[in-house]
Amino acid sequence: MIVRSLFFATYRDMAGHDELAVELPSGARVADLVGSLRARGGGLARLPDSPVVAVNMDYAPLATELADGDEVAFIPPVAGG
Amino acid sequence: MIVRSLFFATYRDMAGHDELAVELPSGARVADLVGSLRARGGGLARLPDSPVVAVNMDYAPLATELADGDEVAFIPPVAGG
Amino acid sequence: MLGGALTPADGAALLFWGVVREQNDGRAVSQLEYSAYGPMAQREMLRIADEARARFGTGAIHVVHRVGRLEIGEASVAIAVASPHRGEAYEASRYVIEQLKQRVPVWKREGYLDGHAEWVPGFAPAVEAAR
Amino acid sequence: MLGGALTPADGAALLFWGVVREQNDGRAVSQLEYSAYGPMAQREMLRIADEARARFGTGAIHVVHRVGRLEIGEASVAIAVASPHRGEAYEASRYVIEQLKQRVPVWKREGYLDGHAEWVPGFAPAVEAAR
Repeated sequence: MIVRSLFFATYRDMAGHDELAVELPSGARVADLVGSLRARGGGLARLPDSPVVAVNMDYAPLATELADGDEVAFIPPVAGG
Repeated sequence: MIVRSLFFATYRDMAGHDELAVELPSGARVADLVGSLRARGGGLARLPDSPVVAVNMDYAPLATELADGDEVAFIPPVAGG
Repeated sequence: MLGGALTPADGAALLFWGVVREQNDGRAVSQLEYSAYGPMAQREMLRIADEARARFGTGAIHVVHRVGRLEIGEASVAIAVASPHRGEAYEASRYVIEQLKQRVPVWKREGYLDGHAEWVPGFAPAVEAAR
Repeated sequence: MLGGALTPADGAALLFWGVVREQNDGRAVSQLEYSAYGPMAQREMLRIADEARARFGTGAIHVVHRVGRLEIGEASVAIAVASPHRGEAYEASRYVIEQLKQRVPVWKREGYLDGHAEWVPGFAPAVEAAR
């Protein structure tokens, strides 16, 4: 299956992209996606190993199981207001 | 000496006037003015014997000594906002 | 109302309006009339704004109260606070409206749907020191 | 922004603006740029407004956050609350801005007078239940 990873602010600067399509085995969880991204090396190696993520626009724990087409956003500390 | 008494809201309704010039002996205090007004009878007899007053636009206790030309406002409970 | 109040040091602005409601204590209100001891009301509102600025360290505070007849949905009072920080803006705004209700010489006459009208009971201002 | 929010049941309206300041933690700020995860930010702001309405019993609550470049003195966020009573209006407005700062996916890049720019450190949103 394929999931879309979105990067914002400092994570965007690390990743060098706004988004990345990632292929994962079915049954994969958010934690597996994080591991897969960090293993690519480059700036992505600096992603925290427990980042805050939102799956399809809901904050979700790392144990969340992913489905094909899910949108996983990596959310660095927010600073609105 | 002469002081101006001003009446508002329910006190205005009691007094039947917006204001009244009152002649008082020199050295008179607010309490004396209140007594003098109540003694006139009619609606003014229903003025409380310890009303809240402002002398020249400052809230002032009944013991405040008055001077010629002072403006004494009788302030029923306020309800702005 | 806030236009002239903000300076480059301000990070928050808060505008409060008190608005005429259709109901007060369960009675259907058709209209309101405010009257005031105008010059003293003006002075007390300035004093309250000064107190709030000193107490909470805000920037400019402007307070306006209307008099005369108001319809439902119209604002009777507006309080604008500019402040470096938001916490102080909320505290100052709240302070101003609570003090205003307790000591500014303004009175309210409510007209009800049954044609009856009466002065709304209010707060007796505290009288402190001898002058 | 408040125009459509007020109903005849409302006795208070409160409008909060967060404004770009010239200083943040003692550094002279020349400009700011906000970016957001737009669709999710929109959703979180609606959720926060719903929570505040339910928790404090207010009327309508509208929340708007700007993105892109802002100059000093411009508003970055506006929160409008209509409410039957003023106490609840203040509490709801405060709830919305505090929650917004903790969980709405918006980021701020500050530019300083020395030409340097950086992402402002913020809050890590709490992640609760598994879905």
